[in-house]
Amino acid sequence: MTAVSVDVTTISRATTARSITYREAMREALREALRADPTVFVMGEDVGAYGGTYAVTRGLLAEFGPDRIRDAPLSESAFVGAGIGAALAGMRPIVEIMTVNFSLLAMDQIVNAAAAMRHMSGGQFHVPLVIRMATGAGRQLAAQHSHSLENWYAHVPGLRVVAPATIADARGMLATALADPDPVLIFEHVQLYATEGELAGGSVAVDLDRAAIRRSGTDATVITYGGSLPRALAAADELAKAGIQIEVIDLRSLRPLDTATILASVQRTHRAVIVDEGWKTGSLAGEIAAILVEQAFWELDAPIERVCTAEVPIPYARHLEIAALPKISEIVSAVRRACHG
Amino acid sequence: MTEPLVAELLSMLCHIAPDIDPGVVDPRRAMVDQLDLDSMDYQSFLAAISSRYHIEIPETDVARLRTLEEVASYVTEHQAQH
Amino acid sequence: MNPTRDEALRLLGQMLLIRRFEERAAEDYAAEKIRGFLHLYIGEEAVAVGVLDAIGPEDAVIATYREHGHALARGIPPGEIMAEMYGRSGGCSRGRGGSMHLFSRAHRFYGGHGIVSGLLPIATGLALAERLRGSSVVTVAFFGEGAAAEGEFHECMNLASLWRLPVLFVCENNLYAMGTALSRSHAEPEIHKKAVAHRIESEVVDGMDVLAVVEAARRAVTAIRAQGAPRFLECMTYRFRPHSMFDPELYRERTEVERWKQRCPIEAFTARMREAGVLSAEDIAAADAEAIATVNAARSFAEASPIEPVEHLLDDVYTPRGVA
Amino acid sequence: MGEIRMPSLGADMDAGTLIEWRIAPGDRVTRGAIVALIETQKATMELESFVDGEIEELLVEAGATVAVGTLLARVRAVGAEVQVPPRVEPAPSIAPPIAAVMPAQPAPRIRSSPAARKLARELGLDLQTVVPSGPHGAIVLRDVERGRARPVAATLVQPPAVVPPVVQRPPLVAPAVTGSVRAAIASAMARSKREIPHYYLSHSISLEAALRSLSTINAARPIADRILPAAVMLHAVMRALWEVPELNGFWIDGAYQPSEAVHLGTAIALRTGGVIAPAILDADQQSLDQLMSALRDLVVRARAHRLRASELTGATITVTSLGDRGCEAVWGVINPPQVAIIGFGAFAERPWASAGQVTCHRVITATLSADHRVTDGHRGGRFLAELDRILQEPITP
Repeated sequence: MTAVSVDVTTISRATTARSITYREAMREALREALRADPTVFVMGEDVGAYGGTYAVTRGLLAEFGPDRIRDAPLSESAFVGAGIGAALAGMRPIVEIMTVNFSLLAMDQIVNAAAAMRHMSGGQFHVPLVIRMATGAGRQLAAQHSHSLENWYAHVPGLRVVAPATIADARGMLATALADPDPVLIFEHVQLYATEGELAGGSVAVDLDRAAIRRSGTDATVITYGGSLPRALAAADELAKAGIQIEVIDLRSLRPLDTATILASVQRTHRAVIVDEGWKTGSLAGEIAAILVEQAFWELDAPIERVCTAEVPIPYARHLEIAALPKISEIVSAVRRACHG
Repeated sequence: MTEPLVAELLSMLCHIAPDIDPGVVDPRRAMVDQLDLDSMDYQSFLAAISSRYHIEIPETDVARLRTLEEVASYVTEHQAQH
Repeated sequence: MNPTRDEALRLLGQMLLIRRFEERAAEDYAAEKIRGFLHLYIGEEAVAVGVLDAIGPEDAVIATYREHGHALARGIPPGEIMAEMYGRSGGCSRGRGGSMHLFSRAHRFYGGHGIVSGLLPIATGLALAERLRGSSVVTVAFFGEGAAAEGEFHECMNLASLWRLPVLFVCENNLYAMGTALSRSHAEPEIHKKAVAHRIESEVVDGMDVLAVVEAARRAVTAIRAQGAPRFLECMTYRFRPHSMFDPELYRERTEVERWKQRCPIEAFTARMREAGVLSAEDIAAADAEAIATVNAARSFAEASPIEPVEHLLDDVYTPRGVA
Repeated sequence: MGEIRMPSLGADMDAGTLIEWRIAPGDRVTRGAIVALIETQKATMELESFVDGEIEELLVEAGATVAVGTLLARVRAVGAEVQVPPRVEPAPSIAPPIAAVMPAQPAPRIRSSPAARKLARELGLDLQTVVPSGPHGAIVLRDVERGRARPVAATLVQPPAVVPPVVQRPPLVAPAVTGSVRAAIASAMARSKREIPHYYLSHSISLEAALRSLSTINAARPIADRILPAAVMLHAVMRALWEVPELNGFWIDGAYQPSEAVHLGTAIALRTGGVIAPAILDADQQSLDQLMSALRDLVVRARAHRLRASELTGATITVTSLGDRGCEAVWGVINPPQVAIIGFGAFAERPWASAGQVTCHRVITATLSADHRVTDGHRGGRFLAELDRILQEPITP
């Protein structure tokens, strides 16, 4: 697969470090993009007057007006497809879908049109479309608002799939995505919106071609992304108390995968644990495991471990939901197994 | 009459203890001393005999089976009983 | 409409080109030069030719998988279309699309789409871009009446009407969604009424009459440019050929097909033009000869076109660095 | 045709210095010929070739210090006129060289992690020589790393020169080269005596109860299922180790490393000379019956030179028993890097005073030689006392 790398114009403003939420970082990124490029517009259900299901777009309508902060009727296929059409015609739409579960209503447009357009037109048309959507569980939203289906899209050539897991990535990834000439899907984990952290300066362009090593370690590599990153880091803290140092890789881009970073890390640690909120069967974790077996087989000193969501539609009840999702303790146990003890 | 049987027993012994030289075995000398067999070798040898000739060798009989000839006689005797 | 001789020759030439092109395509399909699905437009030529006669090169066009006619009428070189169907490097989609996915950036022809109704949201978006830009460009979307049963159809009618988008929805009502008759798939068989329900001004036109189609399309396009709102044109038409080359046509009577063939848009047009003294028999023969010559040249072009090197297999999945 | 590599000659040898080459490119060498002098941290050793051929290229200059496993020289096949090594005649009086026997045996499948396999390949280490510690008995990376640091048994095709500094080196080759094996045993044992501060304890134990119990059990069994006193002793040792586990482990790089697994080395004398102490792996997981089966299997295979190399080097503690030879007691020399060896003499009838009465008992002398760096006499005595206690219990097969 040809990984696309785009020259990213860094829009950096010298501001001092401040505390900001993931949600605010996203909003800042949107505002910056809207200000910088008149062809950028935001479209989606309740992005305008309501302020966004997850309040990401709150306040933007007042600044940019209803043409550019465009409330769409409940017709995912139509407005996602409209985003594709507008992108084909030279605009830079940012389409927001409330959750990945709803995106299934637009999957035809994303997979059959956006992803395929460039190829089936022999390279004549490309679709510079950004689609943002919430993903993941943890808010007791049950079986139709909680799933992590990003892997379904990561399966599709022609799409780029990213998952900002940190405040800085939430702030920086949008600009990189907008600079990409091909469709980019941004998956924002619902558990991350309220997370708060220090952000130095303004937007720092994120290199979507590279996974990030969020913590260095020598005993095992934990590969994760998005909403599972904080859990992996918490597990790392716990394991460190027991003298086990894990390396935590935040994939950032789910397609294409930064295979080189994953392989280099596992070559150092010889053990891999993959944490993925998707269901294990047919998961991204499975894909990464396969890559490791194909390309790092001789480096492995233990079976690859996967920590994924239980094979069940996400239940409503709090304790059941917790039971279904990957837990810090499971990551710890998986790492311990990988370390033979 | 026991000659072929002795040869066969010797061959079984060599299978269990391949590092002995069958050419120097005196069938009238006690095997343990002569061949440097240890208790395990010896038990394995008697177990093989028990299995091959379908005879029981009670614990109490083991002490009197010291030479190849004694073993051969024992086998002949007990086979005849069947 | 009373066309001039030039106008008449233009419309006739395009319809004949489509007819002869597709006849040879069917032949080439039988000879295995064309594979995959091949959906022929024969019988429906007046719709594409009539509607596309009403727009300019700046306007955008998007169509279904039965789009050879639209691509030809839009002016995409026939050789490139045939080469595409042959799967050759010289094809208008470089052999990636085939019959169902003809594209041309130069002609603002946004393809051939294989998912029924899937082109409608894209058409809506193409129009949205023009709305946001404030241009007078019109987007024309061709689709069959089968698409009107899809949810996407209604989403798009709603969206285009709500946002007053400059799009002309052209429903080619050929009475069958593959093998399912209109009456068996639509509670409301008058498709334009569905658009009306979304407050889109609609018109029904005889799709076998190219002049009627031209007139209706011109009216619609003018209205769209003036009012900045979508229009809906339901063209009653009929395909003379099976749905695709695999179709044994169990769902319709031969006699029905023969009855519609009596209304062949080309024959009807030539008869009328001769009657009106606009075109002579020689004109018509010459136009046909020219169409045949063009198709032959297209086939030669396609035949001579190289195949894509397999090393290029992964091209155009993503935009290479530094492009766009 | 062949290679000469820096061998591992000691428990803590990671590298060796090539002092001088005794051969030059173009020289013909035969198996067993001395080709170089190498120096380790402990001693200067002769390096033997274990291939026949002609020296093609010397890859390391004299004076260089290189890692164990480094290729030192290449040996190519000599011309057709050169006599190929004679096939060993299957003369019944000579034990077939193990190198000739082993290839006929399908190599047992070794469970190991890919990374362990890769490192072993890079180090030129035979995985059969590595003691597993991973799940399901798998060899994992750390085992290979330990194997590199620990005495590595000669792989089945390795030369006599690459001998483990363990006393129970098997005669892997024909008796013709036993001399060098003998020398290696001598050197290793000398090292043991030089480096390990042994202390020795002995204790007389009545076996009367145990042997009677055993007779009862055996009387009801066909001969093939009977339990030998040797197995009873091993089982008792294994159980006594639960009480004093520090005797089970290694002294490596100046530090004690306990071993969780108990791989019980069992000295077996070979009639062709020498002694080997293959290990009953995971002895602590086994019942008496299982241990007996394992011992029987081990002895039979030892006789047939069909031991797995992991058994040859895997022992975490050794038991030597000279009872069959009639010796009263044996004071073992610790097999480095192990830290203890237990000896049993012959059991013999002795007057036995107990509760004011003298009766006739079958008595055995158990001894313990242990590394004073790891344990002291008090703990050692605890072990022998525990052994005694266990042997007074009725036997449970």
